[in-house]
Amino acid sequence: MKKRALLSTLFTGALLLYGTGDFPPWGDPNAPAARHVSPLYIEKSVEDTHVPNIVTAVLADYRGYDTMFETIVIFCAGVVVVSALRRPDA
Amino acid sequence: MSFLNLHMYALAAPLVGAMLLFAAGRFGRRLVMPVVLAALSLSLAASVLVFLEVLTAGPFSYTVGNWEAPWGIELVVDHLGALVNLLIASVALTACVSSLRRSSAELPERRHQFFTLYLILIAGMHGLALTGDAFNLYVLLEITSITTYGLIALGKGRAPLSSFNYIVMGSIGACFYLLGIGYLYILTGTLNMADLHRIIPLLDGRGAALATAFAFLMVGLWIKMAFFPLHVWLPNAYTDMPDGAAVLIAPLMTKVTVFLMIRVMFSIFSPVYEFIQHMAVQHIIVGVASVGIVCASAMALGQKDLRRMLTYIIIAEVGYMVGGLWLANAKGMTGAILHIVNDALMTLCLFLAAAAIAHRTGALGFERLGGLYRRMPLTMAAFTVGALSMIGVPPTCGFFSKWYLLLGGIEAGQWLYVGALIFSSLVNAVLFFRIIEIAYFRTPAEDSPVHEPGKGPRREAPQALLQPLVVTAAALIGVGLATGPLVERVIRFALPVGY
Amino acid sequence: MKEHYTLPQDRPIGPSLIIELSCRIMIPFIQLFALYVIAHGHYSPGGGFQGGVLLGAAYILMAIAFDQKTSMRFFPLRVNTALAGTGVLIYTGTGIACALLGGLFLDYSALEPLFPLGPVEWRSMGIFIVEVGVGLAVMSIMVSLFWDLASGGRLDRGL
Amino acid sequence: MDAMLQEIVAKYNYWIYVVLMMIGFYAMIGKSNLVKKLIGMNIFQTAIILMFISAGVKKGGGIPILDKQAVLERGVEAASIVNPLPHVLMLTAIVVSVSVTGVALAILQRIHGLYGSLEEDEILEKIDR
Repeated sequence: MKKRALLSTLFTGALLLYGTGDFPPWGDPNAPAARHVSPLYIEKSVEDTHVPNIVTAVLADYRGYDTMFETIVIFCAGVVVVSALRRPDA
Repeated sequence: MSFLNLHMYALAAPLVGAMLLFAAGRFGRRLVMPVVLAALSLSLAASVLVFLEVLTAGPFSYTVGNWEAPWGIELVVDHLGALVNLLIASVALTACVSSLRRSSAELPERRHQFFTLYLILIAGMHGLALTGDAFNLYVLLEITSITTYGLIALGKGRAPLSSFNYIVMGSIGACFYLLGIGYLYILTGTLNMADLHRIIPLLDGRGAALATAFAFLMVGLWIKMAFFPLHVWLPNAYTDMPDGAAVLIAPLMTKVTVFLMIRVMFSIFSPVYEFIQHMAVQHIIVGVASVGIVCASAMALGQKDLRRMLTYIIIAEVGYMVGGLWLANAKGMTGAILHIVNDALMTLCLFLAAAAIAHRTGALGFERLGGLYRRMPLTMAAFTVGALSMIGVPPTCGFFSKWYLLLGGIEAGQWLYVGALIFSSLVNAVLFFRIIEIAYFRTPAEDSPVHEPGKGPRREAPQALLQPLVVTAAALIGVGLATGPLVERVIRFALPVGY
Repeated sequence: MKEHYTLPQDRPIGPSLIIELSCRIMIPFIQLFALYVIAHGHYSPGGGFQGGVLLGAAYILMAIAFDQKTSMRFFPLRVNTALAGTGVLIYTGTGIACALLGGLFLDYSALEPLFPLGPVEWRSMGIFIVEVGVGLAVMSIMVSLFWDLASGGRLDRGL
Repeated sequence: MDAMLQEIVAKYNYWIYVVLMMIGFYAMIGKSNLVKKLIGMNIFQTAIILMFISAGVKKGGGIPILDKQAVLERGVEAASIVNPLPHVLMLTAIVVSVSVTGVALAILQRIHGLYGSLEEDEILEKIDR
């Protein structure tokens, strides 16, 4: 069992490293991730929402739908722990 | 109540219902049934209207929070999404009628927690059917998983251990999916599916990273849908689950994940990328799917418990759908998409029957099923319709989707896949006729509780468990007969361009 | 859990005055700072999640320094369940309210008819309402998680 | 060979995170003790979070909190501020990681209560008996 686990780990790691070959170097200001969507967040977010903290503006407004489901994820964790552990009979 | 946000109400209704149930707590015991039924019928009505709107006015996209596509989150409601959304709403409502009654027998003092998780799971699946944003899909995948972990942990006996194994495997799947999204984000800078679809063909120099991203997205989703080599967690998880939860999760979770694979294959990447630039991959995957179908069906033969046998059949059905999609021709894809709908209904019918039988006989081992035809004639009749549909007998819907898959397999020349389909149908025939033979000819075992001398021979399942079963059995035949218009008006548009 | 747990009386150090006094002083300021983190999420790193966890940490510190019964006296179980539900309902309710008032789901500028603030100001207000909702939900869930895991579901003695 | 070396130097952060991920991944599938599997899951998720954050770094970029008045008058240059999107995504991933760990710990307590052990092979023995 351990042999198989080690083998699949090494294979996954090699595949991941093979994939990083095409990435831009670390911290490169004109990497695709820094050029396509995020410039608008940086330039427009204070104008659109009057919130200096861009991360909070993106978190709650531009991508507020994600954060709603995130709150529901943590709510589910609470419900599951309560239903799994609180056993008045046991 | 503008019609523009209708699909959001279909999603929000179960969420608000879940919150009310949790806040009411143990004292709101009477509150459970009305809130669950109201929330799910509201979301079914909204899903039907959205489906009709998409049929008449064509697909539409919806920007949450009024921000345009790549910056805000965009929901895409196209033919395939609306069809799966309607399927989720209808299966959820039918299943909840049965699980409301079954859970009062199984989990008497925990019903409000059970139905909180139940409603949030349905809302998560509605979100999955609509989303057009890759990272939002990850969050919703996590919601449906965490509620399923909780529902499994509510089961009896070995349930916590199977739930923990599912947590470990499910987390690996979700992390692989997140890695795939991360690689795509580093290469393109966007998370919106339509945007990714536009940018990916332009990334000519980045073949290696794209292939890795695609591989991790696929393996992540395969773990989540229990595609054959990665299916180890499913049999224990679906067997130890309380019956009320199995009736909802078994028919929907794997089929919605297959739908997500279609979303990733055709809305993020393109058929050209999968089928033409990487020809070899397609043959490997169809081969693995065929081997998966054969092995899963063979394993189903060796089972002694009705529900555990059904779980192995689910794994074989996932092999049908994944193989059908990777045949790379119109017939195979039509068959796979049609099979999502048909297989959900078939599995629902069989699991509803299993819940009704378990309600009466307590256990689902073959030795307890003796003489069920005399005691539960309607339940066994519906079970037989479900069995015929699983085998693929013409009037029922199972035949039509298998027919399209067979045609697609022959057209694509994948004889291994065609052989696997035929072998699996034969094995299904053996499996189900063996059960029908036990239930019809064998006399009930003396110690089984059903055999009370005082009571009359007929001890049918309670109405709340029987009505959804009969409705689903009728739906199996109805959807089967409606295959023509379903394919013509809906699935033809759901296929990717060029097929 | 039962066999190796020693009762407070026969613990070697017993309830220590120093810990209890210092916690009694610190806890209100932790909660004050937590409210600052939630409210100040617009201008400085912070927001609903971080503030909610800090609020929860105040009650968890109470449960560790004193015992679980005291922290449940200050934060009753019924209130905990209700706050968890209301926190998430605030978030989802805001989204539905925006949709019902004619805008799109979670489009805060659609809340204009409620109070004339101007669309941009409403977005900033909407973000704040949502942060408060998240803070409430995260606080009550963190505390309920700690109570359950520490006492193994019996909610009697805790660590 | 120096091309390989040159590349590692340019992107050494991704190499470190992949090694971390694989340590977590091995622990999840190789270990038989259930708590060690859970620790492996945490390592794996944390490594993914680190990878996303390092994808958003810009050399010489400031933190994504701006001065409201200055920006309203003169606006801001996008290249001077770090990319905020990975930070938002990873807030979500951290919450998901916390929730799944909480659920797994609760279920581990139930398993320990039922079978008295956390070694997978001992538990399976007890189940078969």
